[in-house]
Amino acid sequence: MSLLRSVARELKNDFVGAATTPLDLYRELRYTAAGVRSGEISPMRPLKTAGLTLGALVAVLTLLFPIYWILISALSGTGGSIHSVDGLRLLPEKPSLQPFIWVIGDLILPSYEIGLGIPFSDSTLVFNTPGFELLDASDYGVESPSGFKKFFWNSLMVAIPTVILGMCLIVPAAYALSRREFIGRRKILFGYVLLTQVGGGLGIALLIGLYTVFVQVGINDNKLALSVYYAATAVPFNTWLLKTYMDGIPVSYEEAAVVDGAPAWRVVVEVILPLSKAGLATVFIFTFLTGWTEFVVAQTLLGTENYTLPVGLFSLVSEYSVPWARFSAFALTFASPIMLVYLFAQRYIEGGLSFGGMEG
Amino acid sequence: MATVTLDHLRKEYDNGQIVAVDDVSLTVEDGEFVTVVGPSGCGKSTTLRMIAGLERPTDGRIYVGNDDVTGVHARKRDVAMVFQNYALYPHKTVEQNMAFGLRMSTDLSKDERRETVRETAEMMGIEDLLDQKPDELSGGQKQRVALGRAIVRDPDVFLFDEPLSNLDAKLRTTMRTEIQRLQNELGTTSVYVTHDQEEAMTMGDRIVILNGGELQQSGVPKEVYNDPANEFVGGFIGSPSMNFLTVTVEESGGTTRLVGEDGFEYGLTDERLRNAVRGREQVRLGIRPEDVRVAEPGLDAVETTVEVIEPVGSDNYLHLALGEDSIARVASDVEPDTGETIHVSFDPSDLHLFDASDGESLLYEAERSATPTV
Amino acid sequence: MATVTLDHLRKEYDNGQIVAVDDVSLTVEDGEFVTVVGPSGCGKSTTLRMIAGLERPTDGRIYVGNDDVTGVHARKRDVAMVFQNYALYPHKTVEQNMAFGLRMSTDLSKDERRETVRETAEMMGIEDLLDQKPDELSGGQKQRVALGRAIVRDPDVFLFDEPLSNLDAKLRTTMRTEIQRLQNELGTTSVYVTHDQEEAMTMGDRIVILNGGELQQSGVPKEVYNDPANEFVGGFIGSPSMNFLTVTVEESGGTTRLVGEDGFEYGLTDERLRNAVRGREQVRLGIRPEDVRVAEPGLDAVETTVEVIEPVGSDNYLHLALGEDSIARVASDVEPDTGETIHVSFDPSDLHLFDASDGESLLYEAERSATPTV
Amino acid sequence: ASVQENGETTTSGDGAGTTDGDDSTQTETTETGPAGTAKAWYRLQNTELEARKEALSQFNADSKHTIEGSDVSDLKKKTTSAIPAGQGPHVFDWAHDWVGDYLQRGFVVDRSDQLNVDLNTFTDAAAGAVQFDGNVVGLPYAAETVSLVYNKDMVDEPPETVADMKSVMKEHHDPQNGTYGLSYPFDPYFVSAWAQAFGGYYFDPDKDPQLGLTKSETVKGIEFALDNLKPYMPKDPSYGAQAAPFSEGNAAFAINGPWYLTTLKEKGVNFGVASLPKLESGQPRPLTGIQMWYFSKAMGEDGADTAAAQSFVEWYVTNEDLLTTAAEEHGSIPVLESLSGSDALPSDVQAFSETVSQGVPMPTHPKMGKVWQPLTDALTKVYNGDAGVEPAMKQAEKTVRENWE
Amino acid sequence: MSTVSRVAGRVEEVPFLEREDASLLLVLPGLFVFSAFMLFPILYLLGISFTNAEPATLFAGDGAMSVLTFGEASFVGLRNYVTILTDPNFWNSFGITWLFVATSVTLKLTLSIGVALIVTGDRVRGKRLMRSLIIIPMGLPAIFTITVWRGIFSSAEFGLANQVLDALGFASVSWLSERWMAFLAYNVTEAWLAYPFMVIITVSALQDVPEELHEAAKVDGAGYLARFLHVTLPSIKRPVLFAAILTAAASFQQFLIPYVFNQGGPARANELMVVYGYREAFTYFQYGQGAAISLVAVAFIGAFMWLNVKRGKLADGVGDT
Ligand SMILES: Nc1ncnc2c1ncn2[C@@H]1O[C@H](COP(=O)(O)OP(=O)(O)OP(=O)(O)O)[C@@H](O)[C@H]1O
Ligand SMILES: Nc1ncnc2c1ncn2[C@@H]1O[C@H](COP(=O)(O)OP(=O)(O)OP(=O)(O)O)[C@@H](O)[C@H]1O
Ligand SMILES: [Mg+2]
Ligand SMILES: [Mg+2]
Repeated sequence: MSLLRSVARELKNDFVGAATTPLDLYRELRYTAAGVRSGEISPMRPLKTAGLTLGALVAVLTLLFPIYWILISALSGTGGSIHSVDGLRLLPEKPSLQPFIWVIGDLILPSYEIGLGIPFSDSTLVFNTPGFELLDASDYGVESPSGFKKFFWNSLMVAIPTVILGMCLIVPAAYALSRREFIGRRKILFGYVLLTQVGGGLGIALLIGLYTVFVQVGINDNKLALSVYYAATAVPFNTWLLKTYMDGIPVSYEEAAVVDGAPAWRVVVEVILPLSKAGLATVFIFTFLTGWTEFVVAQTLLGTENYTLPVGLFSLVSEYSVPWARFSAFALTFASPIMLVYLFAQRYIEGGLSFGGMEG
Repeated sequence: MATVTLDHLRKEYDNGQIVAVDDVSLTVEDGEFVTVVGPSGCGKSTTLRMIAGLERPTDGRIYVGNDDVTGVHARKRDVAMVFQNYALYPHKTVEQNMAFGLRMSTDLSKDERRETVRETAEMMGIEDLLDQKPDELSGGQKQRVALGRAIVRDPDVFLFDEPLSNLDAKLRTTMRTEIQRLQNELGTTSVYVTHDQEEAMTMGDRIVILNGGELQQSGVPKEVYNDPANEFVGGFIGSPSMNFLTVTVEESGGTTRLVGEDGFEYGLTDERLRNAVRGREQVRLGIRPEDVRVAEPGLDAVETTVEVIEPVGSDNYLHLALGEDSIARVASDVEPDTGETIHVSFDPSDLHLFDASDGESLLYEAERSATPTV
Repeated sequence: MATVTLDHLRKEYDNGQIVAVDDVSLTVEDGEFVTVVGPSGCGKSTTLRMIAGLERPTDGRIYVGNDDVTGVHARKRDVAMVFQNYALYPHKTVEQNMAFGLRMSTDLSKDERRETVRETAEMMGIEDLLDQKPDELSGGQKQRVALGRAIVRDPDVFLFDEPLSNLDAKLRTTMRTEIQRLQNELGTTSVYVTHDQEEAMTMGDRIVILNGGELQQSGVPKEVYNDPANEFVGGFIGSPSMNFLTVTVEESGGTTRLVGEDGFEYGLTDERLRNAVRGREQVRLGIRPEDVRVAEPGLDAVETTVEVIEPVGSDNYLHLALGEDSIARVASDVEPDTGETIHVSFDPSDLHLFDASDGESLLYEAERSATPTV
Repeated sequence: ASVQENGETTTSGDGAGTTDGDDSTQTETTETGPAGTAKAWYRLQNTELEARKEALSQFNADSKHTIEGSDVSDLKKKTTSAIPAGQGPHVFDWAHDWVGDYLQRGFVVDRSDQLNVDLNTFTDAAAGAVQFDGNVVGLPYAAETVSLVYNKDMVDEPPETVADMKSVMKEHHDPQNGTYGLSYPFDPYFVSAWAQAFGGYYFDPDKDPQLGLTKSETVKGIEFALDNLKPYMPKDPSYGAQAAPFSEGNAAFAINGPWYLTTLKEKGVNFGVASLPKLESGQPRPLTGIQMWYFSKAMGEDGADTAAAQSFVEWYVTNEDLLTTAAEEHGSIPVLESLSGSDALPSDVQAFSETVSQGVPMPTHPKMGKVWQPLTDALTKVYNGDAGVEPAMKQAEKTVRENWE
Repeated sequence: MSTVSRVAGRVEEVPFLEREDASLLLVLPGLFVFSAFMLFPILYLLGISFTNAEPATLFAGDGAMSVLTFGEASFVGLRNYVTILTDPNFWNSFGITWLFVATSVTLKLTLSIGVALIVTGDRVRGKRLMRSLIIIPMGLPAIFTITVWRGIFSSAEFGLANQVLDALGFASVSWLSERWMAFLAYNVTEAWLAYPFMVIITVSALQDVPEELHEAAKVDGAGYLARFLHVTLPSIKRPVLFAAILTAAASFQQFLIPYVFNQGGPARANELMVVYGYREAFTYFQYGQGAAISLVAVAFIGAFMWLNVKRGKLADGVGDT
């Protein structure tokens, strides 16, 4: 609970921080300007800052150019294409948000009737919640919007159990590996480091075997089973990552808690976990991403009704034609939550990935 | 409240390759404040951690009160520990930090806990900080909170592991007084580890000196100061350090003379001293800086040159060309020039004599047989 | 070798919201060893870092020798700096650490560098450590290497930022002497920052006291000790601290009396003191612990009770019920009981008087006009 | 049991609700026996999907049976993994080139004895395509092949001969300014028209040798395409790159299939379809694909579900209304004898239909599966100019033979 | 160093959480689930690799269970392995794969460190926002990005890469039909796919470099480049090395890029190991052989990781006691 509250607080701080950034920038500008005018600050300095910032911006934009290019095609009102004969184009042709609207579809919250029986009487209070019509796709000429919302829901239904299960497997293991000495500890650690990457490319032949097993057990086309699979693949890397992070937490906190009379599990819950926040956030994002972006296994195991977003994305592509505008719009919409999450979790992820325990 | 008894405690690390604590026996009386001092790596922390239950002794036993707690888990011992880096939980507020121990080790209700914490916080003068996080506190405030966290639990024993070493000089003196005041008020048995001999001297009812894992001496600070059991203790306690000279004993007829390298000569008249050196070829002579007096040339006076003069405001330290580096602490108005030749003398009762090979005090032995310490 | 001159130096952070250093002017003479002392956050490090070129002053200028180096990059200034945490390159051996500066700032060949490093290492007594990595060294050894790294470059100016604060008490004194010895030998202009006033006093040819970013006083340690410019300096320099009492000035006829709260009364006879307090209602009276003498009841003696007695071996500290917390430093054989009533007296020449509102010394002013410091 | 039973499929939601009322009135399928439920898989473009759903709900409404249709991406992988695991559909919709391979793997079953539809109702090519070794593993409903598409804004009349076409292409080909003569994906399927124009072939189980890659006629055909068409095409032989210029109105011609028309309509290209231009000797003979419903392994046993699946397929492939609509809306080329070549069909479809009649159905033999990849490699190589046609084909032939072993 | 030992050397007692060896129980669930999903398939693959399985045999037989007993495929011993190891294509693929690992890792490292330095620069404003932006590629499914890059590297004049070249005044390039151009295209794409992860790690590492070291070097007279070489690089070496090893393994197993671009072409010249295995298994339907190739690949990558992890002491840096 307090964890949630602290997350909320951090979020608030981030928002405030983000909101005051322009203000700070303005203050700096004013201060520098005043300094330059009075001759205290040589004009080279702000110029150098501006130049370097600009350089960085150019570098970042160059890196992101493919994304921008996708965006152009997503905003194109003419179906878009990544093959454009008409030369390098930096603005979309006949710009239109239609592809995005097609992706999102209607956003209509239907009105519900809520009846509240009043105790000891026969009467019922009836409320009608107002219906919200945020976006009606047909207003924009989109007749049959994509299945994005359904896929999104499916993806959530896969990703959430993946994260929950993954965390349940990873956190205790990471703790034990970081703080306890037991038989095989080093072997397991070593194995985990080895296995962090091996496996991804085992190939599709594997998949058939895997699928057959799933069918045998009767859990194919089951989102939960897929989650279990994802959680399993996420185990080695993330366990190792979290363990490394936990290594960086000073033992004295634990000792203080032990001397304070806390039993082991409370030490973990009250001290280790809150202090591993950054590591947990990183692991959280990585396990989430596992389930969110994986395509091949999901496509093999899931039936049409259970398609997750990546599979849904690829069901847009038919043998010969790619509807680029919609395809791109779909992909970008799909990636946007991750971007947002990262924007806010950035500090933690950068902290969580710092391999605190790795001494050089 | 309870006595703490360490009985031939030994702790080995790395399968016996490192002996951190070697056969230490000690009794801390109920309500006593014992300071443990020694150079870095001498085993102070290890000893303390064994009392806390954070390390398991390789050998020997630990008693709190009448209970043998050697095998008892740290969380079941009713001790509170203050760590060098405070070890305040950074994600909890001051109040939560202080209440944590109560939550874990007592059945108090939430309100009772809050009440208790509030009382202690008032006592420590940190009631305004209760809602803050440790990050937002200054060093001194953190230290107070760390103390408060220990006090609030009202434990049998307080353990302090260099709690002041991260504070700056001024703050350290303030907090020192504060801790003493608290201990007087609460009267809880306390073991206080420090590497600062001044802290150890001023704070402890009794002072325990460790070196290389072994107990060197334990006693009332003043006694230890005046009558160190060996050269190590003599040199370690007191600032500036005791001056040491290796001297040859020359007995001729009824007089005994101690002869040093740089033309140092000192005649022993005191019978006790003469007895102590009798039959020895070499001894180590120890004399505290404040016992070195600048004197007129004369029979007992030793001639030497001033190498450096160091003013510390209240006094001046004269570095003399005697032995390796001898210091005389003189009043701040005694200001010889560098290189000046002066004469110094010392009172026979201020002299310390140590065995030249093993450093044991030649005077302490005699005395100890009469009045055993601990 | 060079003088270092700071000319109305000012440093603002966070776009002027924090003023870390405020209008500091100071000249460090060629070969002089100046210590800068002050409480945490007073701007010591910032000042030092501006001299090193690691921070750029918001205002004011810095000269090394006759050159204005204010806008010169750190790496072009010929200064060497010793950092609090040593800042040794962890992946380089001791030798590489020491040679790095030579590699970067001189054209020496590899062999010459090796030779120079070896010479310096011998001077520092670390020639055996040359092939080790910093991780494998103890605190004292690291400190030596850090010093060696600075020395080997034979810079114009040495800068030290609390280089000893991570060492334990004993080691600190040893290293202190070592640094002094080196500086004597090399005669390089040095600025040494510390928060430990004793270190500042003993080491500095001159001591500079900062508070809140402002220069409070600068002068020879002894002068500063004896004649603090204001209450802050008086209280900061000296250990235990100067005792302060707020007293009312009562002038009646030819006598001037200072009257305090707890029945404290002291008659001023000295003309200089009487002039200083003339026309004032309240002043702050300062007296150093070693100037408080236990006396027989008498005309000038003040009656008070002993609250705590703290033995530090060489002396005893008596905590007296005067003002907030007054301390008398007395010989270790003066041992009144706690609670005992005693009489203390002080010499008029040991008295310090400060303005009750702004803390400026009432005596220093007078003197300064006669002999200006820096 | 299948897990999918729990989840409702896209179409049956509404369908199930409305069936009750209409059931008694509409009983086209007059079979006896219990009502069954069958799964049908297909992979369609967005536009066709609507029509397919429509057809399914129509069938479900008219019949006591229920068909659950799913649009499955990567149908090949899904069928390969699901069918052997017993999770496959009853019927699936794909071109006929899997017939031999899937039959051999046991993924599809012969139902020649149980059929209620006479294969003679289809064109010969179509009827032949659904069979292998005398096994009938499905029923055809459409044909597809590549034909000539021209931009009416750039070309007034579709060229009769390759020579005419070349002169038009020459006129419009100007890559510097982003215009091209021809949009033509260069792979075995698309190129087959020329490769087989002079009597060559890739693979024909009935000929000797079965593999015709190195036959001089085949080589000559490919060389013909390289010499006459490649100079007017973008440099990238891949489908996406080739399709782009024409669909943006920047190429005079395209050679492509009916599926391409959807894109063209979407992008507003003013196009026309014609049969492939003639040669001086020989005639372009493209490989044609027959769209068909396969009888999957799940139909190996008779039962209500199998009956459902079969009745659906039979209904679908013989439903003239449906097929005509498909032809009109999606350029689908009917293979019902009664519709094929009919003047009622739109002109685009007629043009394609004509090309189909010149074409050769793709071989269904499983060995064909191992020909495609080496052949593709060879064509890419010759297109890039890395090798002559003959050596490239030799190499390909060698690889194919090795893989056959 | 002694994180473990210190807590470990500590007292016993009842509840199992406080028992050292019982802590194994905390690790087992993860280990078990992982093994169930990853080790089983590897074993299955191992089984297939000793048979002559192909679709016709592997899926023959009744019931899905028969798939697990390899259908009607028969045991052929090491024949598949022999076939592979004597296939010149395999050795070509082997060589090009390692070359790809070497070049792509170098490229990735250079790119990521460069970008990381840029987005942590002292003088750069808006660093945080830039850092969030540049990780976007991580949120897109790889197959999508690769498809897009396939379009970028189209050999046609209007491929994006060619258009850029054109704008810069260069002639257009047949990217995917020239061996080394295609190889270059793979590398660029691979680097672009991997840089977000590498940049995050490098940025984290950079932020952990003690500022004091930089200052010491500045005072020592070191310029930007010298500081980068003598302070920054050594300080970030280990985390970056670790990331490099991970990403090397990813490069080694890259399938989608060569496959989507040109099936490892032109003419199988750039067929990375996994593509080679895929081609054997799926285009030529030699499941047995495909499995054997996959396993050989796994063995190589395993050995590679093992070596690096051992040599870089990555496993012990953390838990060495
Ligand atoms: N976990 C450990 N493993 C191995 N050796 C250890 C361990 N802990 C302490 N030691 C060794 O035991 C000896 C005593 O250590 P201890 O920490 O008790 O010293 P200390 O007196 O507290 O020193 P300091 O003043 O530096 O804190 C040292 O030599 C140290 O190296
Ligand atoms: N980079 C910075 N940004 C903002 N404020 C700073 C910065 N560096 C120092 N300050 C502020 O400037 C003031 C002086 O800092 P400085 O580090 O010089 O103090 P100090 O005397 O060295 O203290 P200490 O003894 O703790 O080292 C402090 O209030 C500090 O908070
Ligand atoms: Mg310790
Ligand atoms: Mg500082």
